[in-house]
Amino acid sequence: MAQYKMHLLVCGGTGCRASQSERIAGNLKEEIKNLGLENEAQVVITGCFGFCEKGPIVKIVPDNTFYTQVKPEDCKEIISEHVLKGRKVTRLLYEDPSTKEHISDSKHMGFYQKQIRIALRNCGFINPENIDEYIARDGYAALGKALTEMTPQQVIDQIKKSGLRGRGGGGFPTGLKWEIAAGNKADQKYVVCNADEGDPGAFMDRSILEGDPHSIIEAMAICGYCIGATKGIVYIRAEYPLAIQRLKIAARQCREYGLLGADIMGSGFDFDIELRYGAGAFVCGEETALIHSMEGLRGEPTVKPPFPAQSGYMGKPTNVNNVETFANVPAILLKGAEWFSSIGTEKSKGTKVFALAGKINNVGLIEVPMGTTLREVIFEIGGGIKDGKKFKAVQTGGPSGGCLTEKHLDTPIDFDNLIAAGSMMGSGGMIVMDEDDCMVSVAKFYLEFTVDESCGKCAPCRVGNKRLHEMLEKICSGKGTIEDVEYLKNLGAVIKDTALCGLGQTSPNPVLSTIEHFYDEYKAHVTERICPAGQCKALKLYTILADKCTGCTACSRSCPVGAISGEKRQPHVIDADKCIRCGACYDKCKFTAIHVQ
Amino acid sequence: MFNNVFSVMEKIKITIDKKEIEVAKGTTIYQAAKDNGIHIPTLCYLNLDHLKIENRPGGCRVCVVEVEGRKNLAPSCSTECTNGMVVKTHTVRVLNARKTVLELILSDHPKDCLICSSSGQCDLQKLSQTLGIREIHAVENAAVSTYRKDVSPALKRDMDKCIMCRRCETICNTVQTVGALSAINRGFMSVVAPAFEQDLIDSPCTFCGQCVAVCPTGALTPFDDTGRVIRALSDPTKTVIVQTAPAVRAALGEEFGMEPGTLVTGKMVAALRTLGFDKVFDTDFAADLTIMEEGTELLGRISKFLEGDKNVKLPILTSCCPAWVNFFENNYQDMLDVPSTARSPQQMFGSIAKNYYTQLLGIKREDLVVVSVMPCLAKKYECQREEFKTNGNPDVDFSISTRELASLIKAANIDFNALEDDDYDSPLGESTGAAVIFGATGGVIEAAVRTAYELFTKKKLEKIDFTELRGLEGIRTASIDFNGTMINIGIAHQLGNARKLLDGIRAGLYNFHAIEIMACPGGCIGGAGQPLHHGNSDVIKARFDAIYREDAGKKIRKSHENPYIVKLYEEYLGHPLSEKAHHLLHTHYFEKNKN
Amino acid sequence: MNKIKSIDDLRKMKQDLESGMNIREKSNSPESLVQIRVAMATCGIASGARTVMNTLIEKIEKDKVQAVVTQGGCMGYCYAEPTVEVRIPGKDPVVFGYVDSKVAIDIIEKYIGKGELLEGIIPVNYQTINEKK
Amino acid sequence: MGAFKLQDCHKKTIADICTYYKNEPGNLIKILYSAQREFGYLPEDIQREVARILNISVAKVYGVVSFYSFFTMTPKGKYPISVCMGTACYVRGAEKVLDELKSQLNIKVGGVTEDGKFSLDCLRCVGACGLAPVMLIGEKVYGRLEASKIKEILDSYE
Repeated sequence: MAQYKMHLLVCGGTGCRASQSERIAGNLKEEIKNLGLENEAQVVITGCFGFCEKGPIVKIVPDNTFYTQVKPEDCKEIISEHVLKGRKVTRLLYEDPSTKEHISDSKHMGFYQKQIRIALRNCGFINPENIDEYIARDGYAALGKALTEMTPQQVIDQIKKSGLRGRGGGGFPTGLKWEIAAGNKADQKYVVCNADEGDPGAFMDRSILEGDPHSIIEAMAICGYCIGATKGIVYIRAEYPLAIQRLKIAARQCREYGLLGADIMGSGFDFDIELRYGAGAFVCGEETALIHSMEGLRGEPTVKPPFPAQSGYMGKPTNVNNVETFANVPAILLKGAEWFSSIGTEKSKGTKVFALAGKINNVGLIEVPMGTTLREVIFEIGGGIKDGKKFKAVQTGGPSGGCLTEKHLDTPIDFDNLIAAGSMMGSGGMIVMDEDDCMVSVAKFYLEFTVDESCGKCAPCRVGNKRLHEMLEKICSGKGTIEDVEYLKNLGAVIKDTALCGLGQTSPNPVLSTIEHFYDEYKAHVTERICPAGQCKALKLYTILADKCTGCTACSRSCPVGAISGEKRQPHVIDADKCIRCGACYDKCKFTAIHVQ
Repeated sequence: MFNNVFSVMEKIKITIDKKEIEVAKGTTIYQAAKDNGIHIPTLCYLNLDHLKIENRPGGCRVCVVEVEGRKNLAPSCSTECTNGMVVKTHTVRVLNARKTVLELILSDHPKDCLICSSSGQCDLQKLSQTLGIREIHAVENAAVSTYRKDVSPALKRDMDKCIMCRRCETICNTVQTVGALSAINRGFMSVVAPAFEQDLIDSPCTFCGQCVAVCPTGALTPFDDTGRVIRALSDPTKTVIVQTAPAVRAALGEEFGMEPGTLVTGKMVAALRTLGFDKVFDTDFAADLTIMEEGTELLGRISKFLEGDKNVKLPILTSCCPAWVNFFENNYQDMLDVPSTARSPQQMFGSIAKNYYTQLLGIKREDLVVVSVMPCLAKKYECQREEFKTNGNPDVDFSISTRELASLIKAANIDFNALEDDDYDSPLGESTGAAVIFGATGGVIEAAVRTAYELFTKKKLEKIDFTELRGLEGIRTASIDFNGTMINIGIAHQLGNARKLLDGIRAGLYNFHAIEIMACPGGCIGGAGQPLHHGNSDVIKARFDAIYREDAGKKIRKSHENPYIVKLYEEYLGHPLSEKAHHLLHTHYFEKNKN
Repeated sequence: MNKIKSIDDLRKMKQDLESGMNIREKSNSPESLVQIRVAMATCGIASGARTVMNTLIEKIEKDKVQAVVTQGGCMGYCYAEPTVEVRIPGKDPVVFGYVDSKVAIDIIEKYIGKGELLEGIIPVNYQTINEKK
Repeated sequence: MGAFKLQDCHKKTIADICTYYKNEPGNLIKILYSAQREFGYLPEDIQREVARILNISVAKVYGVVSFYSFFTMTPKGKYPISVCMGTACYVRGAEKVLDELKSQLNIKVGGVTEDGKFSLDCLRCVGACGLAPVMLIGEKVYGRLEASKIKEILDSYE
């Protein structure tokens, strides 16, 4: 590898690419060339840095300068000032929202301070399309160690000892899963990587595949070695073109190096991977549904047992793990189970990646030790609530999870605590809501998703979620009754109790948890007929404040249904019966005379 | 070895509803409960154990039970018992869940029970009654899933009534391998339907109707021809005659509360006469005729084969079953010259009636209405095929099912159970035991063997019962000694088994001389026009046994000994496979290409 | 393409490759490393700072010194350019003036390597814009 | 939209795709994926042809096509618009963006404008949550959207 004095790491994740990071990389290279610095500075396109809020990101090492929201036009200045003259471009540095000071080194940013990166260790650090960079960071050393120094059982024991649990949502102990699959005899077995990430608002799997595809390939090979499988399949969303491309490149490089294929590292172990595309069905995150989808069938789940470890893909023992789970594996083997289990809480070891989104200052991907509190995540790493609003709730676990409130802020996050609080880890989506968010609407949003994504196989999920959604709609449109809320509770409980697969068994969680934690808000909707957050259109009451109204008639002219009347230069009035709550008058009024309740 | 036997026998103890019971390892909670008199309701689960047909999607969630130590309720149909398991099938939690789930299903189901063609037969209706559903919690104007309706000659689809039990899908794909139906769409709009929700007539559907036979609601129902029959009966210008298929007599009694397997031949004839049919004839007569034609065709092919003729097509395949004909026309275009060209008994009867019997009566064919009572829905399609019409007038005008006949009898205020036995009319009402067994799988080939043996060997059969050809196994094979020449016979019922045999023949794996194929499980006795078995295959077994009882009781048990058949050839047809016989009793097959 | 046929192949490959990544690895934990900062403003470059920096980087690689070389802006000692600031963990930073390739090597061998003091140290009493706290 | 008529060249394309995937029914989804990329959508005739080549029932093929939201039986507009309806986008106002698109284009979700220029769909998280709310026109991502920006964006497409 050539020696450069300076590396310019440009984020090539989907988010930053959407903001022209490719052009930025191109411009940087161009400018370097213009100034004849080709032998000194190198531009590297990496995976996601996580700090998507401030993307596109350009990080310069060795001095660890972290430039945010870089535009293609900024490249010239970065090269001529920073690279050539060593002067940082202050205006592109991150500004601490509280102190308003520019922070140059990402190490000193609140966003990164509490993070420990294991699964994301290479994201934003290496060029994911260059296997050499991965190998330089001890890549494939874990596989080599497993193949040459350890028996499959020893590897499984290490994983078991590390306490690693499935990161896809369920939290099943990974080592135990491998052991079961290893114990079932068959002529062919399969290792499947579940990359059909579907939680709306979660993108950690995509980021790992885009930023560090080799770690997944390496871990799948290790798993194959453990359970006795020679074939690996990555089931990946077709909507992730970049991740697919990077995986393909990585696999090709592995084959060229002999890290996939026959007799890997002279150990006699054969392994290779192929890709299968998920075609847009959230339920395929459920492993039996995923397997059917891989077989070219409708992605419907089947009753377990039999578990995939007994009879999975093509009826053969199959081990399915999620991307993030796999990403932890090489690190565990290299650094040891003790190291891994020293991080985290008693029953949840290691770290967890969360996709922080919603009404929060620092939207992005973060990795924190299990046991970090919600407060630390939201207020320290996340930088608090956007626009200085008040925190209201945080939704974890996507459509399967629930909403947590202020009283949960100091709960250490781990699998069991979240379940105890009525939510769940899920794949790690974390959506922050502020005072403007109506919790009934939020529940409705999730149910709409579940209704869309239900496979339709079992009655409780197929019809029950539809009915939940209809009832929430009724409440949001101001026609609900307190009995409806009670019925929601019963119906939700029955769906949880009777649905066939994980999707249906958790789909009522957003409703049940919001009813539990925000009962008053539901009550306000059905008894007082108001939406405290002012989100539910039908429950808004528009009135004109007579003291502010100048009688300019802008509102009455904008009203599509003629609900506003009044004389010129006299205060106007809104006929609440005619009003369709479109908000047109509100937008038009220059005198803030329209009052919304 | 001993170990294996022992492990199969391994027993475990469980407690269901405070009752301690012992079950074999591997038993499901549902089965264990059922074996001990606890009937857990279900809508999707179907187990026809005599026929090895199972549908277990675990989708309706009605059979859920409480299992101690388990977080959520367990579907009893697909949860195996484990040692020491404690199961409760009717706690408040279970009953609430079961009722709520049923309410959900009903909330997306039309409520026209009063006028639904499955009313009184509907498993969903019955369960709603059992659980005492009196109201359905849902918002006003709650969404319902609606779909394109489809009426084919044999059956009707009203998928608004589908509850996604997937029984039809399993039957159509796994059992029959027809592939006309599949689950389509997703979530609330998911339903079982042909591709693109097209009409069945444009799909590869064979009209076997087995989907109808297992549908727990009114989503899939037979096409109803009773109105047309009543109109014909009341038309003074028409002579209306009826033929009854062999399997009908073994099942019709069930519609009147009789034990499955009760033979009601005499009562049925009496009822038909009371209904006003001018003549009551028996399809069995035509079955004997079929044996004469098909048996002769078989012997011809075998003789040529034994003489070394390389062009002869063997094995010969039976062609009585209209669903089977539809199946091979669509799937085995390369083998269309393999099946016997003999028409089915229904069509032979129609042809003889419209051509020969009209002569006897001296009336025009347009003035004779031939009605058939069949255990079958595909017969409705068959009698409308163009090749069985003369100048647009069909040989068989209407084909009604066993269940339709029952409803006609009920509507005519006939006390079926009190009827005196009556006899068929002559000449088309006389038949042999060989014809009766057409109703069960293996029966056609056994009847053919009885005749072919005597014609081939010129010897009298010592033992008429070929028990080696009987049974409910899906595929059976036997070799019959024709006085030193071994004749290899294959038998399959259910089209999936037929496909296995046919694919084997196509690949050159077998050397059968003759193969009998029936589309429905158990043969015609399990036909889709029969009284519904509601998932209990004991019913089919009982009909099966009844058919052979009827045969054993017949004086004449070989088709070629039927005196009226002999007479028909003497007076009218000449000899089997004569030109006239060819014209009236044989057919040809068409290439269809539906997928 | 060179196939990796054994674990030793892999290890050797890693060794060959890791120097290229060193600069990034080191930036991961700069606190624990010796930080060498070369003033690279116009004045610095004009007086040969770039050559000095290259020398420093090569020397570090060669001797496998746990140090990271970064560039900084003008430190305000234009009279003494090229200037180099060295910050050893736990010690106060020291600034060297009039650094050329020879001095650069001495800084690494003697000051960093053996802890010997060298000539040319500029008394420190400064803050740079970037460091302002 | 005229009914799609299967030509010999189309048949060859489909056959090539199926051959590439070894004519295995297990690869159905990959085959459909490739076919859709080739033809833009999956009309009846294409599904029938795939079923015929793989020797499976067309009901099964349709069962799969109608199950996965990725597959479509109607052609998309020249510029397919997809609005992200992930949670992050939702709480940052994706619905308003969608409403604006619906009224600007005068079509419903899943529809195509009369001139065939735009089609409108929703999709699950594209993972650009930092830019929420987000929409895609073709492959191009538009982030930090506001309803007021929509007209300008649409106008930029000829």
